[in-house]
Amino acid sequence: MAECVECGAEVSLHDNLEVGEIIDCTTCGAELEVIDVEPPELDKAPELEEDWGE
Amino acid sequence: MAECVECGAEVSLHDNLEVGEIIDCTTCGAELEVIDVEPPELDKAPELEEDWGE
Amino acid sequence: MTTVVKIGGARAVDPAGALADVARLVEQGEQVVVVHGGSTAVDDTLEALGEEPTYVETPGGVVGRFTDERTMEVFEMVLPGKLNTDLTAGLQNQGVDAIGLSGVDGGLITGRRKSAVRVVEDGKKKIKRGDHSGKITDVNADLLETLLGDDYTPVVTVPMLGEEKEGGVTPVNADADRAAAAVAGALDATLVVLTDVPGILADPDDETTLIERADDPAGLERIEDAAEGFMTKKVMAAKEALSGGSPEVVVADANAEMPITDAVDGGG
Amino acid sequence: MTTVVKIGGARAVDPAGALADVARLVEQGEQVVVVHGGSTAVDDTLEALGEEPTYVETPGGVVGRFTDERTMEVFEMVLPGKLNTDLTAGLQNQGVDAIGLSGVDGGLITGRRKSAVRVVEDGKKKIKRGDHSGKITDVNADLLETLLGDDYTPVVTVPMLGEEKEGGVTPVNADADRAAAAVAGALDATLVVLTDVPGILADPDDETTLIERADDPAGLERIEDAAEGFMTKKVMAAKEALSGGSPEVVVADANAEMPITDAVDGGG
Ligand SMILES: [Zn+2]
Ligand SMILES: [Zn+2]
Repeated sequence: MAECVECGAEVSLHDNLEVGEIIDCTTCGAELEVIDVEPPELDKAPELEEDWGE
Repeated sequence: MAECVECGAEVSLHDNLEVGEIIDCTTCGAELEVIDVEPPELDKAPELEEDWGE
Repeated sequence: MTTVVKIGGARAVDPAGALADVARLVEQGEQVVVVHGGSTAVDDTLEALGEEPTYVETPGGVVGRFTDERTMEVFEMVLPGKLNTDLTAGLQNQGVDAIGLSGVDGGLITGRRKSAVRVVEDGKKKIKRGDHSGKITDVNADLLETLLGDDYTPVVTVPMLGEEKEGGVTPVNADADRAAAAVAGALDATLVVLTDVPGILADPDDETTLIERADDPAGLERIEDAAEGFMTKKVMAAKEALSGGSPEVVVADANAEMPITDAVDGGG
Repeated sequence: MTTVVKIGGARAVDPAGALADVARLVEQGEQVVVVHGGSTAVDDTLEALGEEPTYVETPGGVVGRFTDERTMEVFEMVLPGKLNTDLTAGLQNQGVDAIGLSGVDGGLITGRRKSAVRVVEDGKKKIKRGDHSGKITDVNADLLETLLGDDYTPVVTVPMLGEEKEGGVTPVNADADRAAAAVAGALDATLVVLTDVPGILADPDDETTLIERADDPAGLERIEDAAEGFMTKKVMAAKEALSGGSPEVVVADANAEMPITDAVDGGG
């Protein structure tokens, strides 16, 4: 379990959590990025434009 | 044996002749490049400046 | 009039005919800027070095290269290194006074670096950090105009110069079609995109439905509806060129005999 | 006054201090052209690709690289590719509007291609063909002067553009010290050669016998007598710069804090 940085609600986390994974907060719908796994730490996932290179 | 392209003298060739090798004509002193080995063919070796790159 | 010609990189499009055509145009007094990519050659070199190219899928379904630090090194080796040098020498062999530049040189193509991308891996959404890519916002048109004015033919490639959020700049990956579009827009130049398909087919199964040129966003919309797969990238680039100031964008068959001359003359 | 600064390539000389010093000079309104090599990085990349660098010994005892077609490709990847792009971006990080060029670009450094070399192998004299090297005879000073006049700082490297006997041109290897000398001569510029040794010692075992600068062939002769090994190449280059039009050549310690400023100011 971890806390949503947007609404403060508890967010349930599945096993095999990976750094970088995006978890949706089921309470407020915020997209949360897994910053660390031991212990689990979440932050607001950045908005990123879809783009590409060569 | 092959013929010197400069003076026409016979030039004696050693075994294991390689393409690119330079042979001196013992008669006139010309530097002769081995152009082919079977059969042996000689040509005047080009003058080349000593130079280098990176 | 200035013409920006986007040619393929290594494998996809043999540039020999294109280079001869550039030489013909330059001979006639036309100002030409050549822009090239070379993604497949980057992959070939990565593999020759025993490394695996990394491709990621975005949530929107676009598959693109993830350019980590090592990939950026190889990118520099292949694009401004081997391909740009060979194309520049190839043009000089045709009597064109070509001058190779990457987007880094003189800040030719600049914009924000993007170091993180959203990807989908094993069905999971993720933020992947350490990417070296960027979004083009500026082109140093003065530099190109000075060189064109002195009768040089610039041969331009990526990387572009990426501005870091915390200040500083670094070479980053950008799509060569969009780089060509940005250059064409900045120079108010016609953009000719050479590909190995002869344009865009309104009906992909019917070659007689070829749509080849657009000179306004409305004409482009027709093409956009027809474009599929990798062609959507070309259409995106075309849109950027037109909105940037290009009077016309032509997608032309690189394997035609005089692909650029035909495209500029309005033939097809 | 224009200053041409020759810096090392990859491993030998860490260019960080040098780049900061270039930035300082440019900031003060000095016109600077940077020239770099990078032979060791070429060898590293050849090895990473599973290939062996080829060195040959000439009848005169000089050991030099034999640049076959594949080596030329890797040469392009490493010098105008990776090293030049990184140095250019590195200078831009210091606020310098740097623009990377190889000798191929705009015919910046041209001369006859040499495709054959005389070598000694297993005690035998041989002609080895297929070399990609060249002898510098011309520098496009106009191009450099235009860029300098527009406040760009050119970052120049090899290959040069080699003219084939049967016509046509191709990128070929040339010594970067001599390229720097040719550029300095063509611009009537002071040449500062940075190395990891602080100059030339009249007595190699006595650091107090340092000879560091020459402004005429006579002064150079003193240095020439003292120079040994790889330094003879630097002296050759210095001679070419002076006879080409440079007012002064300084060989300076790359590891000094302000190596170029010190050299230009006449310090040591
Ligand atoms: Zn929430
Ligand atoms: Zn003879």
